Amino acid sequence: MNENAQAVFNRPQLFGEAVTHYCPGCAHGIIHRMVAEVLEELGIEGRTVGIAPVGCAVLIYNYIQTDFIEALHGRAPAFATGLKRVSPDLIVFTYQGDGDLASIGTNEIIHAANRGEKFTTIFVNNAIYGMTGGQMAPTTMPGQITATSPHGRNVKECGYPIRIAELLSSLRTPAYIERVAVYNPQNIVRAKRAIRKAFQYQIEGRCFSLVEVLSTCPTNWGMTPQESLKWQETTMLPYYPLGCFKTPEGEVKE
Amino acid sequence: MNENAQAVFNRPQLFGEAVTHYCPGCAHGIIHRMVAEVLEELGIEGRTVGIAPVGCAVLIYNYIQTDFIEALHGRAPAFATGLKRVSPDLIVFTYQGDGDLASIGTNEIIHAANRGEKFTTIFVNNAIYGMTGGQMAPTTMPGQITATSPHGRNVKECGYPIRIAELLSSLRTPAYIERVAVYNPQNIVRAKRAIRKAFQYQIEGRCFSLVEVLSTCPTNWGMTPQESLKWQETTMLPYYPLGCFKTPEGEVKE
Amino acid sequence: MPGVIIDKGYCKGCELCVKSCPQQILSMSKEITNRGYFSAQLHDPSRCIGCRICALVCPDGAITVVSHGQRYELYDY
Amino acid sequence: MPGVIIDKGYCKGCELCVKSCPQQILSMSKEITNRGYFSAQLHDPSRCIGCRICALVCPDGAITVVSHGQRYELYDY
Amino acid sequence: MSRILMKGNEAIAEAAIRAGAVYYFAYPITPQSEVGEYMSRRLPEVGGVFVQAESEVAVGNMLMGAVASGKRAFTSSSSPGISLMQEAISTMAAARLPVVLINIMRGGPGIGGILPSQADYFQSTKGGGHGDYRVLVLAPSTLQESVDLTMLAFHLADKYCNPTMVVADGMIGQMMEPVQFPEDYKEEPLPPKDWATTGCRGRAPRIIKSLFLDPAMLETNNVMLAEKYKLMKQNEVRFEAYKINPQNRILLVAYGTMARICQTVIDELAEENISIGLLRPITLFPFPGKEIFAEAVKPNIKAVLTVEMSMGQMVEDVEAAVQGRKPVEFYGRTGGIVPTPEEVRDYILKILAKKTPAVKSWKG
Amino acid sequence: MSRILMKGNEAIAEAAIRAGAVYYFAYPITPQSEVGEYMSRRLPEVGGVFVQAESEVAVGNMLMGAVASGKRAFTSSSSPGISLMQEAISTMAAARLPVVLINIMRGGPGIGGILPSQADYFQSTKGGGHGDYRVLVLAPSTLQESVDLTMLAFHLADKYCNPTMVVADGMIGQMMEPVQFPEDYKEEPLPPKDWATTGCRGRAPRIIKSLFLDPAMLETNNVMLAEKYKLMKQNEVRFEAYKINPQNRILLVAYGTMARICQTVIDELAEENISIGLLRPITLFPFPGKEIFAEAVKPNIKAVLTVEMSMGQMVEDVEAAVQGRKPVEFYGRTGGIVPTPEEVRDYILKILAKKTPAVKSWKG
Amino acid sequence: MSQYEVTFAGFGGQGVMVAGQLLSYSGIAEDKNVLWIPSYGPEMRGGTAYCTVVISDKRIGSPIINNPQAVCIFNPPSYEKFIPRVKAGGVAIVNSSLITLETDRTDITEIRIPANELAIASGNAKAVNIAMLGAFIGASGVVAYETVKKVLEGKLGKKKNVLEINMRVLEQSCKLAAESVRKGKRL
Amino acid sequence: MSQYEVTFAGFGGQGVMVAGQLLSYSGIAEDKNVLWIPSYGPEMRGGTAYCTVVISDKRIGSPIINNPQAVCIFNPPSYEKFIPRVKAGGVAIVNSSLITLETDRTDITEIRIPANELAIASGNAKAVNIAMLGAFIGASGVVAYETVKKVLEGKLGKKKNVLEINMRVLEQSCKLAAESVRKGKRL
Ligand SMILES: Cc1ncc(C[n+]2csc(CCOP(=O)(O)OP(=O)(O)O)c2C)c(N)n1
Ligand SMILES: Cc1ncc(C[n+]2csc(CCOP(=O)(O)OP(=O)(O)O)c2C)c(N)n1
Ligand code: SF4
Ligand code: SF4
Ligand code: SF4
Ligand code: SF4
Ligand code: SF4
Ligand code: SF4
Ligand SMILES: [Mg+2]
Ligand SMILES: [Mg+2]
Repeated sequence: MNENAQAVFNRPQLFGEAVTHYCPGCAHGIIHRMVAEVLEELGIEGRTVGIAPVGCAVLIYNYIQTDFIEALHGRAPAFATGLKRVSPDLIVFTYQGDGDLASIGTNEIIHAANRGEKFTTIFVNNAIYGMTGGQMAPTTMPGQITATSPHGRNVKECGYPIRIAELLSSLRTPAYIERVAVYNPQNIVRAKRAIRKAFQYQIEGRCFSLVEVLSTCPTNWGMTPQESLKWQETTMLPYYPLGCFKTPEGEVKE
Repeated sequence: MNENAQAVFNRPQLFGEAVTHYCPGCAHGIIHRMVAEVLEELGIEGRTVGIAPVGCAVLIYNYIQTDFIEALHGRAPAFATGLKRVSPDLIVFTYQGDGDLASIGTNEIIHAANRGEKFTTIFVNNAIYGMTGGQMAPTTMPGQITATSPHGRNVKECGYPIRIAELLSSLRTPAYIERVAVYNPQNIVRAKRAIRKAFQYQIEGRCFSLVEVLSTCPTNWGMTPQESLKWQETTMLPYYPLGCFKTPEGEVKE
Repeated sequence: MPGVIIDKGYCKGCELCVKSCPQQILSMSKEITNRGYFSAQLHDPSRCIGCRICALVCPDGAITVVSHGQRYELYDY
Repeated sequence: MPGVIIDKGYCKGCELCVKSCPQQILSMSKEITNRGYFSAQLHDPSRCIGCRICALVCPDGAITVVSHGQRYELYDY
Repeated sequence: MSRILMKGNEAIAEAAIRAGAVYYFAYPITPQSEVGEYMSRRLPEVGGVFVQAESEVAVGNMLMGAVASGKRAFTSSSSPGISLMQEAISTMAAARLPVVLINIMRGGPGIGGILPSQADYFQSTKGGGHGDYRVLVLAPSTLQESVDLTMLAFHLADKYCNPTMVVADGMIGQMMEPVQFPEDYKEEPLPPKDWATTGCRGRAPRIIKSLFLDPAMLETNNVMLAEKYKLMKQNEVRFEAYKINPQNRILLVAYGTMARICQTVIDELAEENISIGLLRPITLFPFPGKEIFAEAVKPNIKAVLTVEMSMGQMVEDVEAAVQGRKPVEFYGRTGGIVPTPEEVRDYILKILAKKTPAVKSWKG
Repeated sequence: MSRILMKGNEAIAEAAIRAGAVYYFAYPITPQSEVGEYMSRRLPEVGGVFVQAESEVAVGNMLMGAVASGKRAFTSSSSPGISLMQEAISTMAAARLPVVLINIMRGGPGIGGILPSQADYFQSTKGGGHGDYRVLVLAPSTLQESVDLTMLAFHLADKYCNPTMVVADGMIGQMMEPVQFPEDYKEEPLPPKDWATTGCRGRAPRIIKSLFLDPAMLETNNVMLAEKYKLMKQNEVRFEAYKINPQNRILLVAYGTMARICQTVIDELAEENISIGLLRPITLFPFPGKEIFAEAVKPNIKAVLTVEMSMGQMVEDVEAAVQGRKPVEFYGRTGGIVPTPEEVRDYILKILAKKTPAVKSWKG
Repeated sequence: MSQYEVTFAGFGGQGVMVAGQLLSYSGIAEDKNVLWIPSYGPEMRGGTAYCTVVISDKRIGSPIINNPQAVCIFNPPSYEKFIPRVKAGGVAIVNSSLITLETDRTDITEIRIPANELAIASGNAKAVNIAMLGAFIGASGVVAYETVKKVLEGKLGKKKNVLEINMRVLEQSCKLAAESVRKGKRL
Repeated sequence: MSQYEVTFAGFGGQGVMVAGQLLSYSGIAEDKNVLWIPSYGPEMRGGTAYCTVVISDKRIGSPIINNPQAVCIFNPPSYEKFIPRVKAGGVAIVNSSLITLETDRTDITEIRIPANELAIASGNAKAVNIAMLGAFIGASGVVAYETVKKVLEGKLGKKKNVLEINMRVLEQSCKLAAESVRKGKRL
């Protein structure tokens, strides 16, 4: 670096040195970075405990340098509930995939949200089971070909994809819930703002907060990273509209 | 009975002789009767298999004279899915309490509804765990005193009651979902109509159908049967609005 | 004339029928059934209009409504 | 003048930076990294406007954007 | 120290609080729902937290989150509920999380019934979950012991960083006896919880996990766990010898409520000059196999009789312990039916009346 | 009959279809996800149904609903997934539902790893769920046997109206061998499914349940189950004796992939004139304990060596079987590490080199 | 007495469980070993409820008491169920307000107390269980009358009104029972 | 030969697994016992992949093959990992297009085949694995060249074009390897 050069964008310090195990172009990496940046910017990394999912992000603790607990598949919200209830001064967040959160763990996330547990969930929706090799998820798009829907998801047999942000927002308990995407820089910037907001609500002890991030799985989608982002925009977006679905303020006004 | 007298209201034939084990005035009895009447009226009792819950209604098979399978706590929708998928000509219904369906079994009901499993659920919401002696349920009203909320349900700690009809209706997959009550004869009549409709949708192979019936638990509410019906009307109704939340027709139009 | 038959074997004395009869012709008897409940009884049969409300609300299928001839239908059940 | 530094140790050659640079000054090098990937490279440093888009989209934190003096901020990240 | 009349479920709940476990996560189930009901009244008074979870699956996982930051937390449930926690229990063992679980056993299998049972012996001692792991299992037979062992459970869980279970039949949960709580409860010093996830300010991040993708690491974890179980076997075997002496003609082995019934039988038979001894396992894992062997081989012992409220589970461990040196007999009832003193007595007399039974060549 | 090269997971899937089990309910998990992937291609061709469930908990319960109407249905999963089914498995046993489960075991406990393991022996044979019940457990060691035992599993499940499990380590799921499917598959006649809930037109309603509030009824159910397990012990013990003869100096006991490795060792040592025999349990429950005892007591046998991909689970059953008559040794590796022929060979030679080891007075 | 067992049995709602607990507290107050065992099971709602109390100088073994020395029977169904179970030579306190049934057994002492009437007369119809308890201690002397009084005071001290009524019922029934025993009625 | 073991190792995407499967099919076609074992484990994505094939006249025992008689090495990392494992007297087929590494071992036969070049020259850059397979059978003779041809025909019969190219590559590399063995190169 040139002498009086100034870094205007750095790999966040909170990232260790490790190269991630993610496939090239997988958006998990982008989302990890945003979480790390937010924790750093808010200065809460020293009192944060993350809950890792079972899914491709299971090794997140190798990348974000905070305390971590590895949850069982789908149960991160239960872990977070236990931890946050006994240690309310900690900042607790879960990072969950769509198989994890929207399939096996639906009960745990709904009830954590409904009890208004004061932790933050980063929900990474890539419309597939990445880690186990690309099986259909509840969030898989109609017609999408996966290892267990070789002729494309048949909505007559498997129903329509579950929209978690909408589903959780229909609960009465106050919460902050927003859906964001990462298919271009504008959206990455918006996504990070949402993540920051989610943590801020927790810092203020306000409510449960969840950010659904539309992600990608180039490997199991059988696309290049670039095509994956395009597919996210053109195929996922119409079904998974972006935006803020719920804020505690909104609820208070109600 | 007088010679040329004609019975204009009979105990349904489908009811056996057994006196139920329910507490005096418990609305489970009313709801059982309506289900039995509907099965009889539709002439489907010979090809119907009921799935009994774990809850006060666990012994429903002693009262309604059709084939029955006793499910594990919360898992009736999974049993029904298995049964209906392998024997699609059967008429399959589950009968579940609020602890069963809205707490331990939330995942199973959401995913069965979301896959559009073609069975019928009678969901009996009495805002409490009846069978185990009156603990708080996810559907317990704010401030309601139960064995595990001795000072009344505190929404700051336990969140607001879950509205299952609304929650399930927010899913995209077509379904028939209606909430009814039994606090007076008018509503009992409406409830029965909804139950009949739910089975009709199944007979036509149309969609998943669920009727949420607001019920009572005089014993654990600590009220007389009459007071219980009053409380259902005055306390539950404002929070649990009655009506049809979703029909497959509506969805088709969408 | 309509009328109701209450099967004491089923009645648990919850009083729901008593409270909802529009003619107020049902009441609780003082007799204890063999299950230990006071059962409901029809104390003024002549005024029964056969509306079936009592049977509709009975949680125990204890009530049969009979009629020969005219009766009032408040509900199409 | 702004510029970017790409850490080949992290780069997995996903090309997302290449595809999103508004100046189109990134490209894939022909060299294989020690992890077996072709890495990205900056082929026309003089035209870099320091907008940070490449770093924003990089899933592997491989890009540092530096500047001394003026640069364009397309996003307030 | 005053003696308070308490229901077993409530005594256990209070004992946990006295041991500093003021975080309780549970889901209602008969015959132990009183624990939660008691907790919902008591915990707010002591600044604790009771979360009524959405399911037992959630409970198992909430507990891991709760103890991860170093606090004492526990649950209580009954048989089917414990079955739903098996994935979590396996993981607690793998990740070394000192969770305490109370199982007030009821009749099984399946939904079964709500009456007392001891049919979860296998589940708790062999590991109902997957993989190589062990749970420390304590089995009280009186309410005072329920109090003492519950408090001990938290200590042992912390000492070994291992899930620890108190198993009692529904009878113990439901009956009342006077109990005393220690006034100045002090524990042996424990290792610092230098693994707890409390936020990493000023230190390196800590990770609590059970996934080891590198098989060598996973094996290392398993070997370390095995060492721990060996230590437990060395240090934590607990049992009671009741009227054990060289005159004993039968060695009874029974635990929990069943052991009390056996004591009554022994007392009665003693009056008829029939000498019977009872070895009552207090820890079901580690199991007092060596001690049973030592008693069983004594010359006067004609047979070892295991009595359980099950179709015969602990009896397999007794057989393994006795190693064919004496006949091992079994008497059990199930489904909520508890063998009465009369039944046990009759069975004993039947054994004594038998022509000296040969040690069977194979137990079949 | 042509030999087809297939992956173990796919061979098992096809075998189930050939046995008429065209209803498959499952949740993805490594190392058996290929079963579901295969099924999602094949079942539509044969008019079957594959429901990818929301979780393993749901799977266990869907299966009960599916087999209740008399159809053959099954699932496959791996260790943590099987742990989540324990409440359901206990209930299948209680309600006599002939469900077939395939467990392609991976390293545990907890999330563990995805490499092969045999550490779910306890869970499958002792009952990971609550209450007195048993699962019939079959353990193939080749892919052909995986096919045969999978087909047999459906037969035995129907014969005994009992949950039946095929357990194989991840290696068997992942490797390929040529397999043959019987062309005219015929089964022994089975009792009619006169308990199936198919709609009660023309007959009395049927109820499938596991709750018995009356303790006498619950006990009756347990006694009836116990009789069934006794029958299984009489009729269904299966094992393979490999090079067992009076010259054997060591009796090896191993199952699944581990047994194949032992066979290689036996062949190698035979060339050096060291005679070793292998008793390979094919049914883990019922366990061939009597047969092991009979071999172990033969005069030339110096010791019994159990080899497992675990920290030692089946070895407890072997010890119980041998009843202290010969020393029982154990060798095992875990976490996905499979003991190599060399390691097993070395361990055998070490035992043979030992000064005649006394039978320990207590195994400790 | 080294160990004494008594079963209280009646309808749910008759205060059967509480009667047993009051006796248990009294046993503790006299520094004895005590065990209270409820009927806990699939009794139908509205069915019978019962509990057994064991009071002993020694360690108490079995909690399975099939044949107690005494029973306190509040209602007819319990009469049929429990009279046959009383140990030979034992005592049965029978609520004659509700029970007209008779037994063939001649090896037990039956003491009939109009418990409902006593309670209603006292002004607290709910005191049936106190009446039965009083009769039991009057007949058995397992714990001292004074001890039970003290326990009642401790439990109800704040509700002076209720306490007084209960005390009166206790005393009356205790005396009634003691007298019957002295008179050797229906021995 | 009673049992022969060979490991194929390379990058994911080089067709390593398929090469092993083709060899397995050939073994079956010759009525032998066959076992194909994949590397299945926590390999990093983009890392190495390998499989081992066992061909035998007898029942095949252990699927744990740490020291195969032969290895077919597609890329440099695999060279480092597997060359040390070959049994003394064994054979290593090495893809010289990518591998320049050398070994100290003198107890194995190393045969270098420019597999990538052969494939590219044939018009199908993906045929690297066929080139390696051809070389292996040329060098080992474990299965007959004709058998492998038949298997390829069976698998690719419908894609005439691809089949032809593959056949050509197979033949070339088989010959190349057979020659090297005859010449005793680098023995
Ligand atoms: C109880 C249990 N069931 C199944 C699995 C296998 N499994 C691991 S990750 C995963 C799903 C991963 O998908 P997702 O949550 O969408 O995360 P992604 O990999 O796509 O980021 C599954 C099914 C497991 N580890 N545990
Ligand atoms: C796995 C499991 N957990 C808990 C229980 C105990 N249990 C039985 S019924 C019930 C809840 C009943 O409440 P609800 O479903 O609302 O039915 P209700 O009795 O109110 O009609 C519970 C928690 C059980 N049987 N199984
Ligand atoms: S499998 Fe999919 S989700 Fe997982 S790291 Fe690769 S691209 Fe990302
Ligand atoms: S406990 Fe409640 S829900 Fe159950 S039968 Fe009684 S009144 Fe009905
Ligand atoms: S039928 Fe109508 S009028 Fe007659 S008793 Fe019943 S409610 Fe009253
Ligand atoms: S409603 Fe039915 S049960 Fe209730 S009092 Fe009337 S007749 Fe009896
Ligand atoms: S900072 Fe902007 S202009 Fe410069 S290389 Fe990156 S994307 Fe291109
Ligand atoms: S975005 Fe990052 S990883 Fe991808 S090519 Fe560019 S520098 Fe490499
Ligand atoms: Mg995903
Ligand atoms: Mg309820």
